[in-house]
Amino acid sequence: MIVVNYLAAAAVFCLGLYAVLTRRNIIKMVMGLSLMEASTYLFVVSVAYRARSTAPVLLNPQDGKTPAELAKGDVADPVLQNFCLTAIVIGVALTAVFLAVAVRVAQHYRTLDADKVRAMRG
Amino acid sequence: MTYAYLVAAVAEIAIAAVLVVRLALGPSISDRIVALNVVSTQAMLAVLLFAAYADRTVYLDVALWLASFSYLGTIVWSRYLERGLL
Amino acid sequence: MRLAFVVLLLAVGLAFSLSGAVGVLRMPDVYTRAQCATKTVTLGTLSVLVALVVGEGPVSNYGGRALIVAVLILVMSPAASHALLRAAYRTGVPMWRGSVVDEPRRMREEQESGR
Amino acid sequence: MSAFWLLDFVLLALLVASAGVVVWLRNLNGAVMALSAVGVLLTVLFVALGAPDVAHSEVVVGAIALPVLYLVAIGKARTDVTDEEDLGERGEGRRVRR
Repeated sequence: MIVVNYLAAAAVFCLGLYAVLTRRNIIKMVMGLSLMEASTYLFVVSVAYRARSTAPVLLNPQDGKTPAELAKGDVADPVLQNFCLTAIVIGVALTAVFLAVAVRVAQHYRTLDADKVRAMRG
Repeated sequence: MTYAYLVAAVAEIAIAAVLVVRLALGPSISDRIVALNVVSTQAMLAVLLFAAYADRTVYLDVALWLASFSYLGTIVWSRYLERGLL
Repeated sequence: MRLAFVVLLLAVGLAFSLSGAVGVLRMPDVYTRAQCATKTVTLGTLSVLVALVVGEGPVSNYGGRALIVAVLILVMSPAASHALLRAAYRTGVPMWRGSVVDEPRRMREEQESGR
Repeated sequence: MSAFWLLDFVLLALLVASAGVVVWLRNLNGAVMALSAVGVLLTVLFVALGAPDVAHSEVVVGAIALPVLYLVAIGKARTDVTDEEDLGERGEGRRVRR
């Protein structure tokens, strides 16, 4: 059943790649890159999930419960979730850098069209 | 009772599918912001119901953040519409 | 007995949410859409939150958090909707053809004709 | 197939649909709104897959911070790009001068 998550992640990745390859607007290309990042997060968290597992946060259980009762047998893989957390933080910085480059292109060439920018470059 | 919560969460997300249509074909940006606001509210309800189903209190904070940030985002975007963000 | 109450409240909330979503999809302009989104979805949300309070008890973690979210929605939702619609009116989003009342325009025209 | 997988599948279908809307829309502001919807749906999906901490950062980053970054970039580019066709804003209700 978790295979469907992998397929959906692949579909979102392909949509982002399509946007990057075919759109002419530079900000739309950056949106495609954001979609590819989002598909990566989905894939990593789906790999971390095991069947009927719960969150790997077992500290401070509520009254009358032990950590083993909270886990109910299995927890998801915390290492991959931490990878995903780091990837989200790096991804927003990466998007900010790309958007800064796009704004500089718009200020310098007075257009956001990638083809026109290439033509003006010569 | 917990299974009823899960079914209700599925139904809330299925209602959000109607709003994604309005998000896709809304003629002006205000329509899209309205639809996005309702999608956030439905997602918050789904998180709350899923937390009650899974019997984990850790999930509840996500619902609180989602609710407060969705309305904050609406106010920010209306300010962007009215005066420009900078 | 409590299960019956919870299921009833969940069903009412889902029905109101569905009607609000259909209204957002089918209404003719942005102002009526936002009216559907604010009133109907707020009522649906509150029904579901009351169902959580009834089902889990008001002093449990879930019920308490549901009460916090309910207060937040009751305070923030009209404010956000008002700000959004004022911005939409000022940026010139058109009204539906059949709408009959446009108070700011009427007041502006009265001011201009009186001067 | 339990109801949990039903929740998972509905969320995945909405996620792919919202991503398609991001690619399909020509209007840049509308595409930003669809990107925010992708962030919100991804948050619910992370909660369902048992990763509440990742969902915390995703709701802040994907639903608020990233659209605000995009809107600032579009607003700054709008002052320089005179061709409105370029920003995909031909059918929009433009700002009323008063």
